[in-house]
Amino acid sequence: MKVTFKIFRFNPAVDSSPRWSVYEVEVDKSATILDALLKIKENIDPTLTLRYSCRQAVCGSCGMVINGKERLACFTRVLELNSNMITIEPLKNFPVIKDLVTDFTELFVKEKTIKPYIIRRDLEEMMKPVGMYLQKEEETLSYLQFAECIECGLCVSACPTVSIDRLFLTPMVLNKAYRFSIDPRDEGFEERLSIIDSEHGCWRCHFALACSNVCPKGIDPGKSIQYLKNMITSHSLLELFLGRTKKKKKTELLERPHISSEPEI
Amino acid sequence: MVDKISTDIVIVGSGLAGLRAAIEAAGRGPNLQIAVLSKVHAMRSHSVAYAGGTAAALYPEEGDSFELHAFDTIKGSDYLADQDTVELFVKLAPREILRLEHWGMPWSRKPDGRIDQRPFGGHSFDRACYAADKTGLHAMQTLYNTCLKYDNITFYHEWFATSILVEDGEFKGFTAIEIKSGELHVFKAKAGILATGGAGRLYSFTTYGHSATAEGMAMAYRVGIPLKDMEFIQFHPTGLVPSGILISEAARGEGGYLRNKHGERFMSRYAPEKMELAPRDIVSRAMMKEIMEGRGFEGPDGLDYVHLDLTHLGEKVIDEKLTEIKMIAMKFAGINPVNEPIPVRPAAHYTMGGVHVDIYGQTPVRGLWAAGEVNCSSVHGANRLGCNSSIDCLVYGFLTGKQAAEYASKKNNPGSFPTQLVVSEEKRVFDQIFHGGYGEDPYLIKRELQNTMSEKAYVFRDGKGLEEGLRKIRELRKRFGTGKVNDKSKEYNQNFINVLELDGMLEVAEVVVVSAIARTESRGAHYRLDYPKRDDVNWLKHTLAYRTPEGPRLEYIPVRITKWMPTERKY
Amino acid sequence: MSNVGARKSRGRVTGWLKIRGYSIEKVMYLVQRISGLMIVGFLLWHLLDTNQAYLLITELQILFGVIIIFHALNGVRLVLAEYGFIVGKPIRAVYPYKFTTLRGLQRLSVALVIVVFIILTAIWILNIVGVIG
Amino acid sequence: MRESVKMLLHYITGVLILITGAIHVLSGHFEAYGLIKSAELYSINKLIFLASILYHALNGVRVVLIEFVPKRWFTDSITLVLIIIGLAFFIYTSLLIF
Repeated sequence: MKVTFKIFRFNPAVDSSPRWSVYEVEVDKSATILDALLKIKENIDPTLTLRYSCRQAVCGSCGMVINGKERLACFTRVLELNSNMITIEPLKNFPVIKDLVTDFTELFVKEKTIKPYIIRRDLEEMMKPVGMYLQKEEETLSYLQFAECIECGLCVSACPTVSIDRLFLTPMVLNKAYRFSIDPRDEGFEERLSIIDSEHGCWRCHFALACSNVCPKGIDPGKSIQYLKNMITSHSLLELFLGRTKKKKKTELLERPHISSEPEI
Repeated sequence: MVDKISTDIVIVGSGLAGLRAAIEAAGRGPNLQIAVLSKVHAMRSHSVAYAGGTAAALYPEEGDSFELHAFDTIKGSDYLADQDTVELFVKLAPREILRLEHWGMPWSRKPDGRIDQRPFGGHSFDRACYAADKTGLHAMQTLYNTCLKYDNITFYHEWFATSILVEDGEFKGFTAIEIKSGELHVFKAKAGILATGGAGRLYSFTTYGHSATAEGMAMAYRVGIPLKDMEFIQFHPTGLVPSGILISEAARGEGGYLRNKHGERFMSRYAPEKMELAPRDIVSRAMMKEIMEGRGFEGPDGLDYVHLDLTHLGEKVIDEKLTEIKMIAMKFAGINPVNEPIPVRPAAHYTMGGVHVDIYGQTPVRGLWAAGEVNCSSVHGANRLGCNSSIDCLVYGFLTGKQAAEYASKKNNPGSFPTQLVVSEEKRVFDQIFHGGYGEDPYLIKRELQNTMSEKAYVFRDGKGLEEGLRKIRELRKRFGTGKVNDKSKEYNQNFINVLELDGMLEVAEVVVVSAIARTESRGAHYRLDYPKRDDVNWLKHTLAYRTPEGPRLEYIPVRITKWMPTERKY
Repeated sequence: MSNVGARKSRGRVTGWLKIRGYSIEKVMYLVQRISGLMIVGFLLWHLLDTNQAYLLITELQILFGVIIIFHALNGVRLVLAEYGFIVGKPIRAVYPYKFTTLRGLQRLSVALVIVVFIILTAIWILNIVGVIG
Repeated sequence: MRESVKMLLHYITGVLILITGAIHVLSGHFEAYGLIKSAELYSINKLIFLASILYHALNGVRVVLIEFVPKRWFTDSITLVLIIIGLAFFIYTSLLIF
């Protein structure tokens, strides 16, 4: 099957504005967009630049806008697009470094501000554990869906708020904030509040669900962000009217006595 | 002159081992500056793709023990593993599981809330802790996010390390290209950790992502560190046809069957007791034998296959525990595993060999450690058991991070800096390759290299084929020249990076084949049709390959045996 | 480290208008926002122009009513959704992925908003042009 | 005030507008049919309606503006500006009503 690819090209050293390259490639039935792009890169034009790594939709490198919608190149088969003309652009809402490669630096900085890790008071146990925290299935389920984020940036590109508000935390980061805040092991919700409950925090999400529309891992950031709003509101209402906040249930530690102390080297 | 970045510890590679080492070092030395270099975004390393689980003896009250785990590992290794190393390794394993648990890993749980474990190939106890079949994704996310807790860890996303700087047997730093700007920088550091992963992309049909190209091994090899046991490449029995994407061993752990053309569970002929859960080398050989004897299905491009049958497991088990496999089968093969068997074939999966290190992960170079798949502390010997590699990454990440932190805090005076090495590296990278490169198209060479390796150094090998392979690789080396870069732009030049990668791949491929030719026996994953027996008298030893201008020079060191004497290996 | 001449992020307000390929919720988001801004305009007029001369223009009256009806109905839906009441429970992400926000109660509420909107709009228009009331 | 509280008020006033607005629009009908005849009640209703609508509208404007001008100084100062505008409006129109 012959397919025409129209690809966004931009090399900052040479081009003052983007241009489009058109390639025709022969692809077979099972080929993904990534296979086709690599075929172009290896056989026709070695200067074509794109990120790729795992080719099985789990590393999150190859996010791009394919025929007008954000998709992972490796997770989109040429056939399923039902089109002989495929337009490929880099992700929107990111600065373009070259061709299909975009700059994620700002996103990673935002991610760090919301403290995306388990925060606990028992620091000694965190570094030198003596046991495991017990967790029932329903407790795991409360955050499991949101923990599967691969940080591919598709939701960031699709989000209409990000497109105008560069300070907005983005669906990916807010999803992460909820994933850690709801985790039964975490005690750091209040530390994250000042960022996620700010003017450019979760309240700039207006439920357009573009993020859920494009998520390649079934995470549904549209859902976790609304839960986050609920969590924050009940927290601030309790604080406002009762002057206290709900305490999290303490997680139980099951000790594993057979683990010996660290070896001296 | 190139920019110099001074820091205390440099970690090259951001997979499980690299990130684990970074956390350990950062936690131990709050005053140490730690730089993590990665040629992709740090959370995108190929560790994300491991699916099945992570082994550790967590529940001694239920019959598991360190002894048992160690014995399984050593038996799985076909007795080539260093036994003192294995003993240390199994003891450190459970704590790593608990650490990940504390840092937010969503391990799958038993009904009472404890971490669940599933059976895995070659293990005599169900000891693979798992998170559905996305263990790698969750582990990587957990570690990456935990790294963000430490302000003294700096990530250098998309930096490609080109060489290790060594002076008088002491580590001095790395040179690396910032891919975004195309400029060479020097990382000057007191201690370094290599965690660059394996060499699977030497093969065309492989479960590795595009980024696992062995440049860590090549870098170490070039500065005179020997590569150990490189002939042992593991082939995972179930790579999806035609792409090679990994269908995790979890599928068989949860009870999947392997069937040939006639619908037989052929494993009963090869490992009557363990059936599909025999170690990977045995299953792979069985599958290839079925295919070679005409009991497989005919596949595209000569990729004949057998069936992995999950249909009897039911939709609930598949949806709860094998979700990623379902996704992969449906998306990349158009098959719903609930109703149809999956076409699979052995695919290159793991490099048992690697940079020579001691029991604690220290390379012969002072101040340089290696952790994860890139090293060969010889826990895995001639064949690795499933789910032992992720725990190897964690354990060696911990060990090397700890040692590097201690070493760097003690070392106040960084000593002299080998500026001339940087100058010559700059010459090699830019003048020789980028500007003055000549040779054939690198992508063509890469394809030919991968095809050669797949043909000549696959599951079954023989002396004649390997010799032909070596000739071919040396010919490719000549045709490659210094490496021709077609893209001449400076910023984000992937073509250039691909050429640098290929340079290292050719070097490592030669070591693999030369080591395989020399080892005239069959052990673990290295099976010679012309020498089908294991030979403990002559070959119970590790291969060390040193670089010389004429090609690898081989030396041998004995295997360390503590209490398990080699016996015949039966499953 | 170094700062290469990377292009500024592409997008801006065009992100609002990009609707093809996405679901109905993105359209509702756009309309909600535009109708809100229009209502603010009307409001200023209404409060400052004490003669309320615009009430004499039928088309404007119809438009004013229609956007208020939509904004109000959709607003109620958004309050329920944004506090997490109609977006579904967390589930396992199993391929082919199901998004509880894009189905079930939430979708029902979208349909409901649209149906009630059409009915109320019809009543409003008929009322203005004098067929009923 | 936290953003969550601001937005909660936004939603509450939204619902209030629905209720008081309905009374406001229908008040003519009620009086015509002689159902409820209480000028004070309608005035109070009007006042709540006015306050809600001002808050809801100005907060809506604020939301759009801080998204359009993603600068820290702007985000920090816009609230104060809008509060002043809102209060001025409220006093002006209350004087008109009564």
